[in-house]
Amino acid sequence: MNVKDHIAQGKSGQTGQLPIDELTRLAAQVRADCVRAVFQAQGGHLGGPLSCADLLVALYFDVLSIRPDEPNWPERDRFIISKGHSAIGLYSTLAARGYFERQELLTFDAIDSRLQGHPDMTRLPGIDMSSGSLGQGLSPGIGMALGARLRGKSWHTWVLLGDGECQEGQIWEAAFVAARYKLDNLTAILDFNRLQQYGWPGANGERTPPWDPDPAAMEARWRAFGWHTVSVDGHNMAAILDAYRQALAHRGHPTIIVASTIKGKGVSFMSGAYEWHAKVPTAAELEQALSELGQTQNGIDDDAGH
Amino acid sequence: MNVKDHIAQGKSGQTGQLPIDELTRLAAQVRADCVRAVFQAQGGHLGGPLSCADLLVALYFDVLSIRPDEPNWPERDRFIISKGHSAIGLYSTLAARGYFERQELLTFDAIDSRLQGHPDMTRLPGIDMSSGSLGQGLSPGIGMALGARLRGKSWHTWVLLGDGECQEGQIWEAAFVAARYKLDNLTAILDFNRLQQYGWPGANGERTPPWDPDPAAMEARWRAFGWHTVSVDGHNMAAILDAYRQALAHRGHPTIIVASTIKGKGVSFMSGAYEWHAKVPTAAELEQALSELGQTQNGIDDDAGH
Amino acid sequence: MMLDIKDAKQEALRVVFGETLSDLAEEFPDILVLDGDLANSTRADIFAERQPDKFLEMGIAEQNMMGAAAGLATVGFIPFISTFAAFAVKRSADQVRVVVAQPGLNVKITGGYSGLLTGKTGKTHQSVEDIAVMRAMPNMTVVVPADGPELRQVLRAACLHDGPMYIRLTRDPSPVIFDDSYSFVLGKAVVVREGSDITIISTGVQTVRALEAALMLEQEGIGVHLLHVPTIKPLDERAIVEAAARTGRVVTAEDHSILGGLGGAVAETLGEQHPTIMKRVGWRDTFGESGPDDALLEKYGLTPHHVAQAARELLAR
Amino acid sequence: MMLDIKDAKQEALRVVFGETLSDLAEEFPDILVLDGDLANSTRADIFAERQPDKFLEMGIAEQNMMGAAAGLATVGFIPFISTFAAFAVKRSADQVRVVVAQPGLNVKITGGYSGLLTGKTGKTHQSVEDIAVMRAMPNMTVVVPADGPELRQVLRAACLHDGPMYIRLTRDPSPVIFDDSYSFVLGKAVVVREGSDITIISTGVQTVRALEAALMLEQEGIGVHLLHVPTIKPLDERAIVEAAARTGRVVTAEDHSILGGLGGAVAETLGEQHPTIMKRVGWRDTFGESGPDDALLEKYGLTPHHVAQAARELLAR
Ligand SMILES: Cc1ncc(C[n+]2csc(CCOP(=O)(O)OP(=O)(O)O)c2C)c(N)n1
Ligand SMILES: Cc1ncc(C[n+]2csc(CCOP(=O)(O)OP(=O)(O)O)c2C)c(N)n1
Ligand SMILES: [Mg+2]
Ligand SMILES: [Mg+2]
Repeated sequence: MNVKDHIAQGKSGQTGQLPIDELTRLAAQVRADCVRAVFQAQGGHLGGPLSCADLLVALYFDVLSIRPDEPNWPERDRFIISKGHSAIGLYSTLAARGYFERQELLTFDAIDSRLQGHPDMTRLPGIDMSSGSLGQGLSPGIGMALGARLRGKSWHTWVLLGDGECQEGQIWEAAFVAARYKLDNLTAILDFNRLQQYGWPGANGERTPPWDPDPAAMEARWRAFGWHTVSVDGHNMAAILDAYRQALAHRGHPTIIVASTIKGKGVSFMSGAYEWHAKVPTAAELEQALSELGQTQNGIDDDAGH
Repeated sequence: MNVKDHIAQGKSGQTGQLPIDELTRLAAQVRADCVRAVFQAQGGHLGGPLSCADLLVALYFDVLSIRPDEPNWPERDRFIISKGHSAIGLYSTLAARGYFERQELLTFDAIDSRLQGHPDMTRLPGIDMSSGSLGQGLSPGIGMALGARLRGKSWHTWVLLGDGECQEGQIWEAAFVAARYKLDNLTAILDFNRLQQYGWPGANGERTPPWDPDPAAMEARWRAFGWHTVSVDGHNMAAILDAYRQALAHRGHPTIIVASTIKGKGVSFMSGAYEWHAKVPTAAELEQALSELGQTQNGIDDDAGH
Repeated sequence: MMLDIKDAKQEALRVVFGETLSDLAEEFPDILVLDGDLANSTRADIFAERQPDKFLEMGIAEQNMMGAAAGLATVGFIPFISTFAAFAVKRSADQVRVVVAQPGLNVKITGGYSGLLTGKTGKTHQSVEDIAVMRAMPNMTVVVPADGPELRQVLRAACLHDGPMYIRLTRDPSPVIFDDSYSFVLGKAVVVREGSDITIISTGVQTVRALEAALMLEQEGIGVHLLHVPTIKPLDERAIVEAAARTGRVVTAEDHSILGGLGGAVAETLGEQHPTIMKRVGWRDTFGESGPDDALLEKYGLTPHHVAQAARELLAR
Repeated sequence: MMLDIKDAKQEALRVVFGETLSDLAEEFPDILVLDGDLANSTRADIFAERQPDKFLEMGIAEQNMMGAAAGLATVGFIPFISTFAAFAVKRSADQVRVVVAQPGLNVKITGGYSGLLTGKTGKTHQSVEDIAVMRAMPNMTVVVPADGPELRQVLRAACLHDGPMYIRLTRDPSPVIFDDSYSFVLGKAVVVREGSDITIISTGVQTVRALEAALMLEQEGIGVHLLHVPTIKPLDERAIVEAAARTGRVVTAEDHSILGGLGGAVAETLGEQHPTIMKRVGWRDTFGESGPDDALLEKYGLTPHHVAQAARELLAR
């Protein structure tokens, strides 16, 4: 069964279990679309979107109960991309999942576009919360999760956080309150790529990670705030799916999945390079990126690949 | 040697080691002055000031290197009362320490007074930072501690926090940054009294502590953010002094002293009662409070007690 | 429409807030109250007692509280944020901007203890510039009721209006000036008194003091046209122009900075539509302090006498 | 005083900021720069490279950054906060209020990427109301320079002035309009062009567009009196009244909401001192979006043509 059939079948909920290699292929397509869209827009972020592509694809193709053709379906699972600068990663995933045509990705950042530089829920159906100012996404997630409980509903709320973003105090306000309400219908996914934008200069001007790079230290922090924690390799599709299922199964606490990732993952010269946080590739760089991502053509073509 | 001699002797720095029972007596006087001033003003907070009286007296009479007659002495240790609603506790301590006459405490909350409802550094010399909006005090402490390092100075910076206040995200922003700069010339004192203002209603309408009441859980939280931690009984004068010395001795991390306290400590009917967070005693309550605090007279008299 | 101001009944807006919202929760089951650990000050505790299942304690964490309210609004609730105006507006300004105003979500922000009279707490708790901040925010509706009866209608209107709204409340009891016949309409200003010598345009509880000033001036033979503007945004520009045209002289009165608040809104409107000489009465671009109400009103220039004096000075020009 | 605007040299204020502050740190050794993880956008990275010991990374935590700056100011440093205007003003509004403005501490807040042109980032990054917020804050000095040469002088003035200051910066290169003879004085407005038909009062980079509008209008035979107001607070009220009196018609122009900013300040001043018909050009109380600079300026009504058109409409009244 190809992706389109899976998606058709999964209309009212999940796609059904796509094979892992199909998810991996989709993640490569999402990464490629990010690079294409940023090149077309001559603006936007790349490091962060590439970092979280596997996490997004796994979530949207295997876990979320959603209806791409009815984006505002009231019973849907909610997703908030708190690290809003990775919008193009989300848009590319939504397009792959059938929310809109992939061609529309080429309107990214253009005036009047539905695909704003940072996600705007008033413009694009499928965006559950606007973001772009860091640190703000977990709190609306609390509202959605509390709302489900108050209404006796079963939707689950997912929030994607950046590690740099976790320096924002509001994250810890939300961490405390979510745990105090024991919101086990709320899961945070941490894109733990150990880079931010400009970063913390080390003694020799190199970039040092904002936090202790050990995921155990990050887990300890969230556990101290009352969360259940799971660590995972954020580029291992099977492991990601397993972590998501653990989060859904856990009762009594909100869960955070500390996903160790590489910023700029999938493109050699962007990987681990803080300069690629927000940088537009040249035509040559675009070509190399797409070839590294196994893409057969430079443009976005809906029929390519599947 | 009585307190005044001690103070005279300690002009350019610490008071010298006052006997513990003298410190305890001073703490009772500070508590009594808080109650008197709030009664006189017919307004203000009591639970929080009473909770931290021992912590303040120990700090001002035994640890801080300060000059009450030269409050802006550039080399002085710094103190920030981040839980600014406990201003009257600080004012009463400053008066006891010789910054100004105790009689002035009766101008608390009056118009044009130097003793504002929340500490105002533009009005009263001896206040190193204005406060009153919770969660803000640790950050200026970082500035003062970084400033000492940049200037090669040896002053130490102390910040008093409330436990309710630690729900403010800014505290955790500051916790992270202070640890990242390894500010071992910065110490936080947490008045861990397990109550805030209105509080978190429990199932039967009772107040439940904002955080896990176990000091070890609070220590774990700060340790996860990179701090050295010390737990102490916040009403045991000798133990407090010991904790302060530990903080001063520790190298490589900022220290937080988690001081377990009782809100409203020293007055039976205020102790542990959230309603006394900010409440004005009746004349009869004033009398009872003063008698419980071992005060021989109702008014403030500079010669009373020493 | 107006009861006599002498011997008027007194009501504290905070109490009216707590009681009215508790009643409204029966009619509008989606109402929720989110408290920033100040319920026994803002009197959201009345709601907590009467509607415990709809009361959400959010602790001392205003940023998160605002975001949580936004999330609740997306799933159909009508969340009312309750904290002090100073913290509601300033501590969560970016959250109001990004997750409330920009997406236009149905969050009601109530700012208690606004203005000068905050029970001696002093400058950190006095919101001198909250109207200016909220007015400058696109998509935000800003309402500043004058008394209990008006507030009751404002809260109902808030439930019926779908979108972000800031409602400015006060701590201390103040005279009731509107009787049963009064009808609050969102976006409409109301002529409280007609007169032809000078126009006073006021908002919030300062309208009560403006009314007292009008009574004083009338005793001196000066006819006062008093326009009360409960909705600062969207502004009833036509009513303001008409009121100004009536007398050709305008005094504005508010318990707020003279910069960017009602005085600013009136100046902008008249400057573009009907230039008129005016004088702003309010905080003179300064922070406040602790003190008893009377002493504060006197020192910061907000008494009825100050409003009347501004009118006299304008008439003498 | 003025170079010709055609073929004018272009400078990005952010680059001038990074370079000038690096130079000034030699003369004023107490200067520090605190960065909110945006140094390679705000170009504080130039300072980080040239003055590494005076550059303090503060991470993505604007509230703490503001408080840390306040603490540094108490021990004699001149801390410059560097982040985007949207975050500097909104994310740390309560901190600015309580530990900077209220105690009057010597903290300089630079707001990068202000206004409409933020490199396609969209509404979360566009600060449409920062001037209104900062102007309403007691004790705050607010400066909005027009070009590189003016900014250089503003930064020096900031070091000499003891007290809180907000300095509004921009991202993209813009024409240099002031030459070497220009002298910036804190609190003073400057007549850029004399004329007797209509007055344009502008601030920031919008003054460049106002100047282009003036040149257009002059080609139509309309004499423009152009007043540039770099210091929004304290406001040069006398210069504003004089400029208004010169022609009896005022257009204000700013890359900011028409509510509470320069337009608001001018309206308040004229309303009290010299009522004059006016028209405000700026964001029409709306949030922005992503897009290329030209398209944004056109859509949001900020081009020289829009300024000129407002002048024509006012003249036709
Ligand atoms: C409140 C706020 N401050 C600053 C920024 C600017 N900014 C955008 S992305 C970024 C770095 C984010 O780092 P991280 O969260 O680790 O994201 P990732 O590494 O996944 O890109 C910064 C500082 C912002 N968008 N919002
Ligand atoms: C930003 C902010 N939010 C709310 C308040 C109102 N407030 C004053 S004291 C207080 C409770 C503080 O609790 P805690 O920090 O535990 O202090 P303590 O128990 O020592 O009195 C609250 C909510 C405030 N002053 N500042
Ligand atoms: Mg990162
Ligand atoms: Mg407490």
